[in-house]
Amino acid sequence: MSIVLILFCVLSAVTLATAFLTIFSKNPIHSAIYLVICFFSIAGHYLLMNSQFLAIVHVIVYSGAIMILFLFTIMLMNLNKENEVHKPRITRLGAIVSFCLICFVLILIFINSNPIVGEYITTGEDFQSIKVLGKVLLNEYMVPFEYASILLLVAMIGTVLLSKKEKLEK
Amino acid sequence: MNNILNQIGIENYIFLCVILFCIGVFGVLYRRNAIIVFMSIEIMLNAVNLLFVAFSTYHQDAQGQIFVFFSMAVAAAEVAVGLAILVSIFRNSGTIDVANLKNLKG
Amino acid sequence: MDTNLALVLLLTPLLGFLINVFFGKQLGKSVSGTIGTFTVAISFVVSIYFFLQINQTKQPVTIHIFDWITISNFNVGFGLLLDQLSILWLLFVTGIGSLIHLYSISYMHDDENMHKFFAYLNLFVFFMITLVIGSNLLVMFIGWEGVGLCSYLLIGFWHKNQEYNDAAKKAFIMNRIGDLGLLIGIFILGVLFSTVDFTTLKTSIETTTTINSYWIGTAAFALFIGACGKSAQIPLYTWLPDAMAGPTPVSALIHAATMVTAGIFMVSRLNFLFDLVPNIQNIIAVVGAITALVAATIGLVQNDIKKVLAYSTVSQLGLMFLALGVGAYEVAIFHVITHAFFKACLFLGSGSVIHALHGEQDMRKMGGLKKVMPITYLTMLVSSLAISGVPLFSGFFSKDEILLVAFEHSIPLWIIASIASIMTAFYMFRLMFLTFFNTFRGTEEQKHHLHESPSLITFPLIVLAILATFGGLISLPGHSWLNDYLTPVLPKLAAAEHHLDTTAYILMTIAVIGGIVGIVLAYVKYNKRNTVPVSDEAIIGFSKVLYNKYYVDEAYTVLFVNPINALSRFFRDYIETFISSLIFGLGKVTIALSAQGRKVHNGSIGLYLFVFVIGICAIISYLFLAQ
Amino acid sequence: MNVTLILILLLVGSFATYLAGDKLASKVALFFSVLALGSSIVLLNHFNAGENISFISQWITQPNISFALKADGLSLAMLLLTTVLTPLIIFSSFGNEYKNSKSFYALILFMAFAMVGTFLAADGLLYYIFWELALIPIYFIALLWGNGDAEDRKKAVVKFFIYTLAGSLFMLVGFVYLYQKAGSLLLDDLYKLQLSDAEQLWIFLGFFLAYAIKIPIIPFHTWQAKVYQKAPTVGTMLLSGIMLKMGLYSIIRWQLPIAPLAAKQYLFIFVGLGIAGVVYGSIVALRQKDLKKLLAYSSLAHVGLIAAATYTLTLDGLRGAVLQMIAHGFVVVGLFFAAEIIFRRYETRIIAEMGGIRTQSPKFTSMFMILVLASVALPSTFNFIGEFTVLYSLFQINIWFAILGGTTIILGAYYMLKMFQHVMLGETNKKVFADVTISEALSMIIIIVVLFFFGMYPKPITDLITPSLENILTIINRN
Repeated sequence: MSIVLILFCVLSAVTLATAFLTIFSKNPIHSAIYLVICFFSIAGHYLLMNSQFLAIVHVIVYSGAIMILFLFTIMLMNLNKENEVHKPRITRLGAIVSFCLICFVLILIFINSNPIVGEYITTGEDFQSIKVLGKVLLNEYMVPFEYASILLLVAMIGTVLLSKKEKLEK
Repeated sequence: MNNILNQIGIENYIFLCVILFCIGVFGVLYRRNAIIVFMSIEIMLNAVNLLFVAFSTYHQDAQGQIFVFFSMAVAAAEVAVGLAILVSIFRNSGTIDVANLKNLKG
Repeated sequence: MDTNLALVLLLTPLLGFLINVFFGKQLGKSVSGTIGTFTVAISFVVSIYFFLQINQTKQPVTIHIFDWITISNFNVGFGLLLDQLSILWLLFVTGIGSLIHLYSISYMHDDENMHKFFAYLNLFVFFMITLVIGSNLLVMFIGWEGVGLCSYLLIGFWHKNQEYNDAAKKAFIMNRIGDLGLLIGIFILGVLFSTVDFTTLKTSIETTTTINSYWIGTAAFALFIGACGKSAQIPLYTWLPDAMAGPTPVSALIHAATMVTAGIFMVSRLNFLFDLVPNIQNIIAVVGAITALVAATIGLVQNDIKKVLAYSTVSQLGLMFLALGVGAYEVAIFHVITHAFFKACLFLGSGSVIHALHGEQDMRKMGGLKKVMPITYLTMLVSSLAISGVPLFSGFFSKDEILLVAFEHSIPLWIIASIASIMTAFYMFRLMFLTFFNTFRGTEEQKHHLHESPSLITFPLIVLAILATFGGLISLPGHSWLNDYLTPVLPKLAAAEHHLDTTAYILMTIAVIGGIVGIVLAYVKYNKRNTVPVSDEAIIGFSKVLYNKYYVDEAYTVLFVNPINALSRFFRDYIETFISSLIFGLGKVTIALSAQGRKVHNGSIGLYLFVFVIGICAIISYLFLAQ
Repeated sequence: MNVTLILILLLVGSFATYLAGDKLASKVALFFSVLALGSSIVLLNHFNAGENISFISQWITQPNISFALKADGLSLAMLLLTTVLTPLIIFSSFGNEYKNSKSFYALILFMAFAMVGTFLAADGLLYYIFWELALIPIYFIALLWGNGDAEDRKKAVVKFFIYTLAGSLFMLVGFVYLYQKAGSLLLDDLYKLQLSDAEQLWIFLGFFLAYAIKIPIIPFHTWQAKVYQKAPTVGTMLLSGIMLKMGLYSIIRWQLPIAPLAAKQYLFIFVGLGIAGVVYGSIVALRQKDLKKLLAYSSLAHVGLIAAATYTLTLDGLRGAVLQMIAHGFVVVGLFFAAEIIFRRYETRIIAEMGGIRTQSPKFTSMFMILVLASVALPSTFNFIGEFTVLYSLFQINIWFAILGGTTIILGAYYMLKMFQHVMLGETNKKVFADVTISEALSMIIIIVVLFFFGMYPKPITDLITPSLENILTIINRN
């Protein structure tokens, strides 16, 4: 077992555990905290694969922006009390069944399609430095990139409109 | 660390992502709190992102990572709008329990 | 030249119709009446021209005006055929037509819609001319239906009275039943011979070696049904008595002299066809004879002066069909002509009487008019003598020939026909005695206003009476001008011998005696004993059956009209609803299914997502694992 | 110059009418419809001069769909019927006030556009699109501007819409199957297709359902009477005058040539259905209390006869059917217009409440009489030509068909004259009947003139349609 593998195992364990805890915590704030940890561990995975830029962006966007949004929302709604009624047994059973089913199906597919994946060859070529990413992003993916910016703008406007308090109708 | 996948193996990443994704699905189905449902969706998105990156590395190609960027942008927008919607739903009905949001009933 | 003249002949009455329709009201009554009469008179003059011409040339004139209908195996042109037969018909149609137009100027003078009356009359003459001179069956059919239409319009001329309208409608529909038969006949001929043109039809029938007698028979029968409708034969005769609802000139022109003879015209026109199928000819003869008898018996007890004449017309038409059935077309045509004269005269005379009595038609309220209306009386007397077959009057010759040919063909038919003609003599003189003899039985006020009709009315009467007297001269037994004239169109005539033998004389005597017996009986009963027919309620026994026309109308109502109406109501109320509910039922099934289906859509996001996940699993499994 | 011109004109006209505003809408619509009429006459001249006025261009590559408009004699005859009747119908509506008239007239023109498209289309999908497109405007016209109780009307109109739409779906299925087979939906490609007996039968039935509902042939007619009654008269005219001819035209153009074997094999059944419609419609019409319903059933009887004639697969049948379609189009428009004229004055459609109009307006009575007579196929009217040819073709199949079909001339006369008697004749009505206005009279006179002219001289139309019908017949008899 190499260090890398151990690191991977640890990170994976953390990821899966926090993901589970996110779902199972009764307090939404706890969920959010677990989710942050989960995201950090995923960032760790990115680092493990040598994509530092992505890792950083991930931390900024997810752990920074999105999680803050979550937390703010939770607080806005004053949801920290554990008031959620438990789902009926049949629903939980359904959830577990579908969880198992989709796991099973996806893994089965993966095993079945193993040969299609192909060989892993490392050429040593630089493919994920900021420089390369920037070039690809702003050359080949110029237009989608612009669209993404428009999307964000629209989302921003939409959010503002949605969360503005409507005046009471006369 | 250029040949990291030699040591870990792409299969492990795939397993990890599949399980992570399924946890997300499970969360969506299991919880009634809309915010938690949202979080589950984020988990699913991240599972996919992770797989993208893994394969990007596997194929030594930047395009997978570019996709992750876009996916992040979309996720950010989605979360912003989605949470705004949740807030306004909460304002209107005083709850974010998905079991109570039954207006789609035919 | 001929073409133009023929068009003048055809279109002048149409022009008169158009003028009267569009400008009649502005022109005033006398002018519109004059125009109406004049246009028909022009046609009459042109007819005379053609008559003179054909007497010299002996060649029929055929005129093709334009292509009309295209059928897969033949074309139908709008063409005219002026041969001996059609010119003969033209002569009396336009001739009597002009007289009746003249008569109507005075008769209809009090009616506010006089211009319309003349318009319709002109239109009728136009269609009648079309019927007569059409060169093929379809052009004839235009006229055929056209005269039916005019008959409809004129019967219902006083359209405020719904009973008259009913009578008009009945006439049109019964005619239409016949028309369907005629159409079917045309179809059969069209399919068999690929032509409906009279001339070519004749040549193809004559040249065809293998005659499909089944289809020819069917065709002849179908055509005969058409003739039945138009010429009021059993079973389609009931419209004609009802048609008396129209103004009297109409009854004279359409329902006595011209239109009702269209059936005879058609059969004579297609004589070459009917000659091929003796079975159908027998049917025609029998139907004719029975019609003659049945109508005569009904005529015996009718009290409405026009109804008597109407049944007399039906009866006479029956005799004509009898003649047609035994193949004596020229005899039938002869009787058509003489009948046109005396029956038109009788109708116009009865019109004159009705006019004098301000619309009274019941003979029980007439009587003693002889002195007040001498001209009317005399002319009607002459005509009655003619129709009764008193020697030297026109009807004697024609009717006698019919009896003769009937006798040659079959004795039972002769007996029936003879009885019918004795009855004719009886009821005609019953009419005469009740109307003109003894004392007046109407109200005092009517008596006050009694007067002889003006000269415009009496003049046509006199002309027609003269014709009724001497009309018989055109076909004297043994030396018949008419037969010579018609030989080109009736080829059998040339072969037939015409001589008077002893049988003929005996038969003639019997007929004359029969006629005189009828007259004497009527004289004894209605003049000598001065019997007046009892009121409607008091009629009993068989005469009640007769008075009610054997209840045929009622029977038709029960047998055909009511069932159809009941069926209609049944279809409307039940079948329609049933089909409709079937369709709605389909909709309801869908709604019921969807009501079950919508239970799934209960709005629970959890359930949706669950199904969604399962679905995704299924699709993925199918796509990746099913190979 | 080709036939797209007319489509463009009508479409542009529709938009222009909408934009012209409520006041001008009717005039603009009339202008464009007359323009379309003019250009269709010009096109007819070009066609008669031997010019090719069809149009074809690739539209969608995958699937292989073309924008193909075929103008042969048959299509042109139907095109002319549409373009002549549309201005007449628009003109006849001038006596009425419609709220939101810009949409109303725009819809009329749009419907004319769709119907012209249906008559011209030579590609299955294009044809199908036009076919369905024509349904939308009439749905709104009947629903929004109709008369009677709103709930009742909605029920009737929605039934009609769903019913016809459902029928058409079977046709679509047929087309999908044909596309699988032929790889294109071009008319000519479909004509070349060799299908087995069973395939033909199914295609035939699918098409039949669509057409039988549209025409309608019994027992698929239950939508008809109610919709005719509830729709505004303009809508009724469009429906009965032109739209149901779409179904009859389509039988000749699409159904018979594509599935001739089935047509031949089951000839008696389908001719019999048509004839049954004749008898049934005539009998039901006898006892109708509502004038428009009576006319609806009479229309059912007449189109039954036409449908029967088309299924005889004889030249006479097809030709008679087309002639009768045109004649019936004119007559039925005239009759419904007459009903509308009475409604404008008496505010009723119940026959029992009418009567005695003849003394009040002799002019109107004469015109109505002529229309009634034309409707019962009096010789010298156009309808006689059609009916004669149709019955002749039925006779060629079987004499009993001709006799049963011929009952229409008896029963038709019965119910029409009965109706005429109770509507027009009798004692003068107490209600006031103002004499017909000039514009009302004008529409009627145009119809009457057309009926009489072609009744005496049908040759132009016969010459126009015969070659194309002969073509279709050769295609039908290709096996």
